[in-house]
Amino acid sequence: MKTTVNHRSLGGIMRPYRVANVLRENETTHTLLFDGRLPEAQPGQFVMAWLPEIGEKPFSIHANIPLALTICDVGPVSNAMVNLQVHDRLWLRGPLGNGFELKGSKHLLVGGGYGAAPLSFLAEEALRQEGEVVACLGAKTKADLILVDRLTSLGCELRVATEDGSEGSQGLVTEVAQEAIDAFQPDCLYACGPTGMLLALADFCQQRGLPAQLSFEALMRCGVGLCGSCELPEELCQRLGLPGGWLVCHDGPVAMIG
Amino acid sequence: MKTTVNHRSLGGIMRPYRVANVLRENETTHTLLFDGRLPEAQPGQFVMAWLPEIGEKPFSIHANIPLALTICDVGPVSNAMVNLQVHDRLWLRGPLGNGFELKGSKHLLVGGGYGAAPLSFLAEEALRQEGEVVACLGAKTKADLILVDRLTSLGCELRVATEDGSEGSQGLVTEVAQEAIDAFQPDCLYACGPTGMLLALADFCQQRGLPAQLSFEALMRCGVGLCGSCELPEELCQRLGLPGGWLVCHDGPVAMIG
Amino acid sequence: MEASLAADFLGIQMKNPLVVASGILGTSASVMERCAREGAGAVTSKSAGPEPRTGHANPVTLAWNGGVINAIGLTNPGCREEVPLLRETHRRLRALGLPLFASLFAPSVEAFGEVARVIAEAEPDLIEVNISCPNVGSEFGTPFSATAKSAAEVTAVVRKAVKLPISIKLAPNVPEIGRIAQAVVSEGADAVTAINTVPAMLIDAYAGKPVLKNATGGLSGAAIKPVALKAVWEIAQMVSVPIIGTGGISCGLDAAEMIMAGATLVGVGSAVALEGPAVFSRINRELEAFMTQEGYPDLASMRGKALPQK
Amino acid sequence: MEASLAADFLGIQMKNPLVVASGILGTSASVMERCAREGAGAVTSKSAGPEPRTGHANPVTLAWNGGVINAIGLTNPGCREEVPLLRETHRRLRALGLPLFASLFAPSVEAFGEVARVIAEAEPDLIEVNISCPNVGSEFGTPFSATAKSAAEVTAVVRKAVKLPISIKLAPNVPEIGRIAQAVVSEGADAVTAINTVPAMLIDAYAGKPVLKNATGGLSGAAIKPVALKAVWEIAQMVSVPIIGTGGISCGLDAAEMIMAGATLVGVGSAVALEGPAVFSRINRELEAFMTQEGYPDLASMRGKALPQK
Ligand SMILES: Cc1cc2nc3c(=O)[nH]c(=O)nc-3n(C[C@H](O)[C@H](O)[C@H](O)COP(=O)(O)OP(=O)(O)OC[C@H]3O[C@@H](n4cnc5c(N)ncnc54)[C@H](O)[C@@H]3O)c2cc1C
Ligand SMILES: Cc1cc2nc3c(=O)[nH]c(=O)nc-3n(C[C@H](O)[C@H](O)[C@H](O)COP(=O)(O)OP(=O)(O)OC[C@H]3O[C@@H](n4cnc5c(N)ncnc54)[C@H](O)[C@@H]3O)c2cc1C
Ligand SMILES: Cc1cc2nc3c(=O)[nH]c(=O)nc-3n(C[C@H](O)[C@H](O)[C@H](O)COP(=O)(O)O)c2cc1C
Ligand SMILES: Cc1cc2nc3c(=O)[nH]c(=O)nc-3n(C[C@H](O)[C@H](O)[C@H](O)COP(=O)(O)O)c2cc1C
Ligand code: FES
Ligand code: FES
Repeated sequence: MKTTVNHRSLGGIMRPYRVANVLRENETTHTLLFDGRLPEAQPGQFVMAWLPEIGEKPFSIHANIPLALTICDVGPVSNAMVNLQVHDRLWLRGPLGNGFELKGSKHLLVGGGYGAAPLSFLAEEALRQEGEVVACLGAKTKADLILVDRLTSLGCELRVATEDGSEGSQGLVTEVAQEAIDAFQPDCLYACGPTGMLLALADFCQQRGLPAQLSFEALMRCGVGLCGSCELPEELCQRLGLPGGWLVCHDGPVAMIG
Repeated sequence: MKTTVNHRSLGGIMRPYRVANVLRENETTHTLLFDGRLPEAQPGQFVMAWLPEIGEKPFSIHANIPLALTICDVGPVSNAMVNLQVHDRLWLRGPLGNGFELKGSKHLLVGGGYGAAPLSFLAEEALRQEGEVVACLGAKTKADLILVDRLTSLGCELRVATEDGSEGSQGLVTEVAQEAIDAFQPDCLYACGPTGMLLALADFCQQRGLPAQLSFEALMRCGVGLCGSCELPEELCQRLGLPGGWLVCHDGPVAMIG
Repeated sequence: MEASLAADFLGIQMKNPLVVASGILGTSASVMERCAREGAGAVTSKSAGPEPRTGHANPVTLAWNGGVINAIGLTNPGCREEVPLLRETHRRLRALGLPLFASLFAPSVEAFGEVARVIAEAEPDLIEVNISCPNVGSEFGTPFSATAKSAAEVTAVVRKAVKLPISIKLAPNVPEIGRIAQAVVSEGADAVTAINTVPAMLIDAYAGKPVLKNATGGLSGAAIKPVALKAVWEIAQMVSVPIIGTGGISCGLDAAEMIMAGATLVGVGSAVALEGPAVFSRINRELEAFMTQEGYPDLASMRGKALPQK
Repeated sequence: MEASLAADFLGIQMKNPLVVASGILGTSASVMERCAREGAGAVTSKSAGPEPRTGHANPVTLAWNGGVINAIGLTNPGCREEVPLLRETHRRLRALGLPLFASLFAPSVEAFGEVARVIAEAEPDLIEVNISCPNVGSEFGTPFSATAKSAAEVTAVVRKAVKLPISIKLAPNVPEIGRIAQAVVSEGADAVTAINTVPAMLIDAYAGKPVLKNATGGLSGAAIKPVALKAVWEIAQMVSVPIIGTGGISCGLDAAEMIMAGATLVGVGSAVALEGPAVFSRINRELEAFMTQEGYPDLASMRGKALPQK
């Protein structure tokens, strides 16, 4: 007759939060600050965010005190969220998934696009623990870069790459990251961004024997490990040395490699 | 969408305990000691005790570390429980109801029959808080008395009454209690026993302006304030100055008088 | 501006929409008066049947996952004994400005009419017809709430027997509760109460036995709120009579959700175990605070808000 | 002596009685293989229908009171795409010594036969016929599990279409699930799976809207265990085929209770959200410890213990 619901929460119920402030990161990306916080969120974890009659999508936690999400307008749901005004409501359930785990004291962070969002939360935590942080950010062009000032002001050493060279080095963020690995000799690499970027980093880290923590994206439906829709394709699991049937929402979003 | 189940528990689910020891108090009354304890039990609270295919009845908590119940064989359910052997199981839900609240430092305890059971728990607590305790116990005859030694060894001053005079004064425990009130000048009276005894004590305390805490019995079914079967009759409520619709399981079993 | 909790139910004016659900403390005038004093908007009496019943033996209620599972088994003094009890209760509630709803049950279609006639002597403000108790199946067979046909038959008989307003209390364990609501309304039900408890049981692994003496019982409380909301939401799309939405309500937000699903009144049962009858004033306080904060001036402005827009 | 968890289900030998419930991670060979490696005794694939379906839009699942409410809406690649997926899954499970149960659904009685014939090409060890999904009502109408008649019709058609063992999956929201079980068994069902989710919905008071995009969904997990136990307990008294008892099982004691209610196998769904597929090995460990401690040498010695003694 015992009830066992004490393991891991089921993601909790949807709770309404109010937008307390909106920061415009660039033309398509806004950071929403809320009037509350989540219970015990770790950098790397995510929430499912809902707008009634519009939809529900996953977003990385950018900060928790106060709670912040950085949302890039790529489609109907994210568009409605980017357009939220101060005092509007957004409903969240979470935190979901695992988080990054800081290893050692020299941390290399690599972000592509809005992948910078969870890394900013992680950088804050790493610096609080008196670690050294080098952050590499990449984007197509200068206008797409986000959180550069935020990461710099936190105290990270920043390295930026744009594909068109409009800011920082010209090229991909993976190249800048490779240079940083050689120069900085980090204890661990933490990355969030497009799958291609993550795979390139995984290969490189595996060659160097550098542990890597890579935050993946996938189509999320339940967000709690029931529906199977966020499974990482088996080929990817094999390539990364992950067990088959790896679920981004439950086992991830952060994959621990090496 | 908020779930509010954080007020007062619903009595919890039935949990099996094992009998660790049986103390024979007298021919019909046994104290069962168990292999566990209840979460945060107060003297005066009770449990609902179940034996599969036999039944479920309320019993006062006699002690909680380890958990003990003192059960008098008066019918089919209590009979089966009195006959439990070491290692047998008994299922309990609780603690239920309110408890006694120690007031001041001079405590007068009055028990009739197995009413001594919760008083022993209360005496323990009062003495732990360095109060002074006088306990009056009553029964038909010497063989019916229980917990005399237990209360004495705890450090209570004991006054005993039997109807046939086979132990202590001859007469009712209410008479001994009245004498004790005059001699001991307690800050509060705590009583458990037959309704007649409780009412007599209530009248006497009201006359003297002495606060009284009286633990009532009633037919219990749900034990959690839903079914109405344990309501104290309205005349009794009026006589005792309790609001109408007073429920022994939810508002009691202890009624605070004066 | 403070929101108003005033409810109009079949022309009966109530201070607030909270109804003490049948079977919850509806056993005496004094305990029903207490619920009234502690904030309920209306009180339903414990279901009364043709003859006195002691109900099932203990255990009759167990906590489950924030809710309760019960098999009280319709303990009641019989409808003839019930009449003076209801009269006295009514007298006291009237003094406090509250209506009395009288619940009844019976083992056969015809007996429903007879019991209703007896109960009507007490002139309650509403007769609630309990055709959905899951705890007497072994004696009475499948509840009449099981099919639209049997539910309608009972309704027709009670409708003929009494002039008072009647509400039919429906069971959740049917494929389409909305169709059953339609059937009872078409036979003259003035209102619908939904839901009764969800048939269920607990087994204790160590005992190897069902825990309730009656083996099976009915689930209520928080665990069933989503089931009750769905039932009311469905019924509200099928009928236009008022609904007493009952099941799992334990806070002001719950009550608001139930009204948004289409309920006119909100029944509260198991939540009474959380803190006693004081639960009614708390729920009212929370509901009023919610309405004031969200700008709902009254219950009508909130009712049915979660229904599909036409 | 250590208790044995070995189960014999329709002649299929299983290492333990735990079955991954349909719709839970049954979407790919790799994820089903994972469940097998993490301790399940059998795996059920996600229900497949005649055509590919994307299912409902998000939100599709919400936590509720230790359980889950979902309206996934039968997302699946369609039965023809499903066959190679099942074949590959079967190959992998066979290597691990596990049977594969293939779930299917269809919008009409005839279509059930057609889908079953397609799925049978993959030669799963059991075909589970889902006639009870509450989440496609707006498209498909009332589930076939609603009445003994429609449930029997589907069974007869599937029975004719395939030689493989079939289990019919029943819904809890019926007045008498035991009678429906009887009807499907009399049409040739080799087993019965009970229960599917309990129709339910959540409303958010602040939004004034249902939270699931589909408005209504099905309740599962801890909140419904007592409903599932009662269903299985009732079915076990009406039929003698094995039962896959499913609903709210999240620990070894739960599994023991389900077997005592009469189940031969135990489905586990929502509890996977608590800790991932590792939940299967934990439940097995707890079940074995319980059996060893309480002196049950095997599952058979425990089965039906809570049923009325004849
Ligand atoms: C764990 C996790 C964390 C996430 N964190 C964030 C975050 O912090 N900030 C954030 O903005 N998004 C984040 N996302 C992605 C976010 O969920 C999607 O951007 C969002 O779902 C888009 O929804 P939509 O309905 O607006 O657009 P959709 O209709 O879902 O997509 C519109 C179009 O954009 C494409 N698209 C979707 N995502 C991207 C993308 N990333 N880049 C380019 N095209 C895309 C789609 O394929 C589609 O063609 C995260 C996703 C996951 C799984
Ligand atoms: C809050 C509370 C605390 C209690 N604490 C204790 C306790 O610590 N120890 C304990 O032994 N009992 C206690 N009781 C009483 C106990 O619940 C009953 O003794 C028990 O229910 C008897 O059950 P039964 O089935 O054995 O007998 P029943 O069949 O219920 O009763 C058999 C007969 O005995 C009569 N009877 C019932 N109770 C008594 C009584 N007290 N004295 C004389 N005759 C009686 C009945 O009227 C009936 O005629 C308590 C009751 C309440 C409400
Ligand atoms: C202990 C108990 C006794 C009940 N007795 C009755 C009854 O006599 N008649 C009736 O119609 N419903 C009865 N019910 C059902 C309730 O009125 C209500 O419909 C159900 O409990 C759901 O509401 P809740 O979740 O707020 O408890 C009873 C419920 C409980 C918990
Ligand atoms: C997310 C989710 C998806 C489901 N999908 C299906 C399905 O496709 N087919 C089916 O027969 N049952 C489906 N079910 C029902 C489960 O198989 C199971 O019967 C129900 O959830 C009760 O078990 P549980 O309490 O262990 O979850 C689904 C349940 C959940 C929670
Ligand atoms: S989103 Fe459902 S399993 Fe990950
Ligand atoms: S025993 Fe049910 S109200 Fe007290």
